[in-house]
Amino acid sequence: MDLTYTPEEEDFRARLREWLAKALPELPARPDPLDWPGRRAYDLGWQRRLYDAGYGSLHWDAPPALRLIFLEETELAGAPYVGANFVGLLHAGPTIAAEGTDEQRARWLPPILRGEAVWCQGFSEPDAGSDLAALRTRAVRDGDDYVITGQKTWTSHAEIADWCELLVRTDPEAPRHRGISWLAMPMDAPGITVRPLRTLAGPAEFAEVFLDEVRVPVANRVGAEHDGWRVTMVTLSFERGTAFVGEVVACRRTLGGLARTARANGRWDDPVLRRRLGRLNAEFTALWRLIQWNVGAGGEAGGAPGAGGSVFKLRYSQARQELYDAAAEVLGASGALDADQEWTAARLSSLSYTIAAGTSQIQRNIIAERILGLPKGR
Amino acid sequence: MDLTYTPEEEDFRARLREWLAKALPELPARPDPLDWPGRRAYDLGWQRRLYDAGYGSLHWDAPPALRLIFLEETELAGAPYVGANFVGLLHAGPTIAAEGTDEQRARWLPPILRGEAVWCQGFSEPDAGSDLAALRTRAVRDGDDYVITGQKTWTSHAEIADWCELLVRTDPEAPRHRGISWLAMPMDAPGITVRPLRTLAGPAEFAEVFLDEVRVPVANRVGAEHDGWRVTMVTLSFERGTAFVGEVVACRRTLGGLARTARANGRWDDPVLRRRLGRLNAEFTALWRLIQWNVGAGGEAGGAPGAGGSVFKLRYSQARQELYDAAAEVLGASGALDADQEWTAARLSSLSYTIAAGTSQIQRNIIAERILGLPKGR
Amino acid sequence: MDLRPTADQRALQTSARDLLARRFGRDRLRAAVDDPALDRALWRELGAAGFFALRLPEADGGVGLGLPDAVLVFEEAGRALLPGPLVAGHLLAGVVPGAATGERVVGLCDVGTGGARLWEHPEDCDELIMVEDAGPDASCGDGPDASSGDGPGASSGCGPDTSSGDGPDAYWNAPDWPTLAPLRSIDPLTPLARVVSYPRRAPRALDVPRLRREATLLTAALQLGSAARTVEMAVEHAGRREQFGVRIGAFQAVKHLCAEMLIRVDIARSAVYAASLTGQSLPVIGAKVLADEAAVRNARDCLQVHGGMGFTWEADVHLHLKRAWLRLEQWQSGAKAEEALAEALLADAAAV
Amino acid sequence: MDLRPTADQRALQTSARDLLARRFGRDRLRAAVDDPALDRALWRELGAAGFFALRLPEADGGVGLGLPDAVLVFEEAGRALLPGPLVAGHLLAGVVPGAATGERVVGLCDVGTGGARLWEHPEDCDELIMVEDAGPDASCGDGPDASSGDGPGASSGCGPDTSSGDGPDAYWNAPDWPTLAPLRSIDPLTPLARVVSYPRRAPRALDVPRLRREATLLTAALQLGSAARTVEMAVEHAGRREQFGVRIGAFQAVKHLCAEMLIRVDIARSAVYAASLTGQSLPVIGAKVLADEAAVRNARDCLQVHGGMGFTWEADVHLHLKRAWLRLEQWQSGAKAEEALAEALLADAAAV
Repeated sequence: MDLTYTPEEEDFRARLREWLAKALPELPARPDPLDWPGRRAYDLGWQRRLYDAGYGSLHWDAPPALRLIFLEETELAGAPYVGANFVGLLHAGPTIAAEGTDEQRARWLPPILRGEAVWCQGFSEPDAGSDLAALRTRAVRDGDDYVITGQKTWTSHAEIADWCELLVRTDPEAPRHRGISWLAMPMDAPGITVRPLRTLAGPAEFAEVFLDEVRVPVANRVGAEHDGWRVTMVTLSFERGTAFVGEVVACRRTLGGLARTARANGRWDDPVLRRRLGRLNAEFTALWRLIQWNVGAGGEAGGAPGAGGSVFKLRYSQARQELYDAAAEVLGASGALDADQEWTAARLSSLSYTIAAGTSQIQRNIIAERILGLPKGR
Repeated sequence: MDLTYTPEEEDFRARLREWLAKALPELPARPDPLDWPGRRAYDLGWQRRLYDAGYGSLHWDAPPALRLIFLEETELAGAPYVGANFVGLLHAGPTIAAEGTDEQRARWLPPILRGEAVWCQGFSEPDAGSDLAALRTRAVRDGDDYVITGQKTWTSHAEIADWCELLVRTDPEAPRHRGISWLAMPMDAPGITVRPLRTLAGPAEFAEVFLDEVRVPVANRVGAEHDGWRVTMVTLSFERGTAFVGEVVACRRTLGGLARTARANGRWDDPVLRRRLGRLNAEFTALWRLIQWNVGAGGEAGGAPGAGGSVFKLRYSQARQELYDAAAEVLGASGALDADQEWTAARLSSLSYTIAAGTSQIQRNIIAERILGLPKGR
Repeated sequence: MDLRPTADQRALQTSARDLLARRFGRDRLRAAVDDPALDRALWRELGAAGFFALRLPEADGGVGLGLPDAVLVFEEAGRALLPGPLVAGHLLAGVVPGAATGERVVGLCDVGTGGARLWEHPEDCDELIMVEDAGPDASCGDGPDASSGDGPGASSGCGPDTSSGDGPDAYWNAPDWPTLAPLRSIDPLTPLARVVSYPRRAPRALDVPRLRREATLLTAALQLGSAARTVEMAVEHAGRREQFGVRIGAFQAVKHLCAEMLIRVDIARSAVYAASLTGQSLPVIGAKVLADEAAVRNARDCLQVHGGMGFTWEADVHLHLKRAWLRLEQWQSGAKAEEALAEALLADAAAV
Repeated sequence: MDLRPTADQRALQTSARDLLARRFGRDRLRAAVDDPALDRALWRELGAAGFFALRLPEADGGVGLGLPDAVLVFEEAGRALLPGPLVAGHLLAGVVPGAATGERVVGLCDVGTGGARLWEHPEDCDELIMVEDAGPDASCGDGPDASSGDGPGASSGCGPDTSSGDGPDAYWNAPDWPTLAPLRSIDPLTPLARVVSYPRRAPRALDVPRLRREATLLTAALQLGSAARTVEMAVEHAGRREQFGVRIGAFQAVKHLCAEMLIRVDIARSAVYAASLTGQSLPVIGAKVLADEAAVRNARDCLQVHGGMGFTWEADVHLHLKRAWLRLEQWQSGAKAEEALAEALLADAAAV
């Protein structure tokens, strides 16, 4: 057990902090959330700056402690979120790095790291949500291409993506998990239609992607044909692991903001609310420690967080909803019912946390069966 | 919708209240909980008084409104609990009344109502708890007798019972639910061994009953041979229905006691505790109304409460545990940790409520499948 | 003694459900999401159907029914997510001319201690009634003398109360009198404004405690209807949606969520119906607490059962959740309600 | 930066587990349930194994390890349900002669504001240390001058504090000095007495805030061990017990209960281990809150998974629940803990 950092790590932190203090004021104004081209330019521009300063690949191939420091410091400094680079840096990139050929790595990774390419995720389908392996988007081999027809949903940043990490069914006869392949699909290929998907939290962040005989070269397949399920599991374990580090830091900052707002507006006089905030303090402190634990454990296991990520994800998604429920209490009626209030908007978004990237019900199955070894069942 | 009582019902209440005011002071002192013969005599004696006053059968064959008034008034007056008469008056009795022959009713019901016979329940087995239909106690036909071998558990009052309502497997070849029969077994038959079963709440209230070639006449079977499962369902629906009326009244009284104790010892100054008690007030008031609803509905359906009893039982067992958790808060450390405190002992007993008579998990299945019509599954 | 609705009451409830299904079905609901301006024709139709005049004496053109009947009708409005100042219209039907028939749309705003000061559908109301607490320091109006002429008062906040303390607790306002703070309502079906101040120029003699009690009960009935509807939606979805080769309703995790939803509805319904019969303050407060919990938690569980689909704007789940959050803030709720229920335990030493 | 125990620490934990399995296995546990008098031989053996002297300097005959190591050992004691004033023995090993070796059994009782004033194993303790809050009105002893001679003070309750406010916050007591109120402990393994009053005759200079902080942390470690053990018990039972023709662990309802239990353990463990590294007050308080929750709720869920069997005296589930309830009342917990954690949010404006 050790919470201290090595001198090298502390040095890394100091230099990063210094760089952030210089780099952040030079950033252009943040674009409007509805300005897609603006967001693309902004997010890629930030990644380019990180790359030029030597921080471009911290998200996936740095030693765990450095990655943690990077995520902590960028969040503390109020640096831009990973934004449109999310899938490239945290899903597709690490997957290609782990499973791709040398050619594939050389082709796709540098543009991601240099802030030149946006990736999106084409996994979920209308009838394949929790049951991802039920996906039906078909890829039929035709010479050196796959010809792909189907529909994907919950694809974020599809409007501005260059590439899509796409799961397709290449063998409809095989058992569900054995006939799937993982492809990199260029988003400018003919036959792709993107339609924004509006959520209960308001403006479209996600899209549906319709695929009508889209041709993707066989060379764009990562991993063996029909072996996409295994490749996918690599990606998903990243999603459930360290993807939330910055968010936990942000939640702890929000919690402090709630306390100060409550004291300013008088709600602090309510001990029920106060004690609730105190408990959330314990909760988010522990979640932060659990992330550190997972990062340490992941480092040993080779970088990919395991089922322990499900433990974190379950508790965190619950805690995040409780945080914004508490925010509604702090704000009182006129704030909690005002959709323009930042915390109220965040409360709406938080509702997706127990659903997206594996519902809480699915996560509990994973924990019970894979960690606790309980018998499989319904 | 109507919460008023008819003049006849109000008259019944007034006469009952008057009678209770006279009868209760004449009662002997309550026996020690460990004095089994004393408890038998006390409980049967009270039933005899009720019988002589014309209240002996209020528990099962009165109109619902009168039954409700009876249970409410006896509890309010601090009358003895149904105690050792529980199975006779609320399980076996109603079952025999509904399913027995004229001879059987004439033989077994009057002694129950007159306070002359104690019944116990022989349903659960070590390997048949939630899955009652898995019971293995065998009954083999031998002339006019069944010869019974097996083991029952969670049998309350077995030490002092005259009769046991016993579920046995009469056809081991048939599907699980089709080979069971319902018997009335005299507890003095040779081959019966009763062993007290100690619970986490302390002294033995329950027993294990070992059956070694016990002979029970075929004439003691209620309902057709192999049809015991259906007969049992009649009994269980009673258990989940009105059996808790008196307890809810008692819980509401306890809640008032908690509030007054908290004010006396200063815990009332804690708004967290106060609001918790306030919420429990809403909860138990609503549970009381739900019982009234169920009684009304049961009256129309012919006296046997339906799956609605599961709704009540689930919420009530939860609320009862919350009530005694709140009691621990009111008492503070030295009370909550003192096993001699009445509320602390009740807190321990309350732990069985989400398990006994069908766990909460089983009740949720019943509600989901039988009321909501969701597909059967695991 | 039977808490269940009578045959007549069931018929009343069915006719309300039929009217709403006919006049405010899913297409109308989704159209209202895009344009929440009140449908005045529907409002008049509700008036004609007796929605507002339900409890007025027949001699005055009312239907002559009671609070239990009103609760059943409001439960249906909650099920259908019917928007608009329904509680105001019903409670002020005998007070404000034109309200009973639905000709005029009237708003009702609680500005007493802890009142949310929120005004539903401010653009659609022809007039507005403010209710305050009695006694000094309890209200935040401009005071009867704070403004003159026919414009709204100019005060921008809560000054010391200059009233005598036993004056009226309700004030009539023209829609342009109060000073408002903008608010983008979380519920797309219910535009809101926050009342910052208002003139106390036109006092009205109203039984404010009774008004509050009945508003609380009717709001609880709306919550109950929403809670009941979200169980149905969850069960329908769980019985249809397949994942892992079976309908998801076959999974215990889904099944048990649905079972808990039903329990919340049954508990809330017992409390709401019983409170409508006694009309007493404490049962009403308890019913609101339980109905609030049922509406909010059922909407969330319904969302969880729906998975990603439930998170879309196109699904109706979020409309139930947002409305439930809104109603949670209206009339008696939260800390004040629980404190009142706790206090009653002390007062109630003798009874059970 | 790695929160996981090192190889050395894992070895330490394993050896503690082995010692407890050998010397306090299930037979001994159940024997102690029937007769909870402390096993002095075992106590000395714990002393010899370094249980109490773990953090004393090697020069003083200690093991020279730190708080993180102590936490790992106490986690094992919690798993095994080992009874006795373990926290007292460990924290007073450098203060009370004979405590480090286990020769003498010493009790520790918190009589400060909100302290539970409960004394574990009063019949078995050779001496007792009382800790109070500093400052006026904070303590409930008889005062240094309230008694004379060698008998216990005669005061029967809390009088005004006559101390100067900067005097010592700890007092030594012989086992027969305090006035006790009887209490039949809910935990059959842990006899209790409530300290009504005691003489302040033998002041001791102790760092009371630190003592409290470490006692809170070690108690949290005990809770953590119990919580981890009840998950194992639930999983073992669910993987063995058959109902409806399958092992009950195949049912989602059971599976998800067990998953939530594990989550509570992992969260509590992260908090407890991290707090042992920083040793700071707030992380310690937070760790206790989470470990309390894990121990109590896991024991209850374990009972639910066990069904009727879990409700029997013969099953060990209730022993975990009762001990968890007991530890919940010891040292920092509940309202005071949550208030401190809330207050820290305000103080902590700059940091995250």
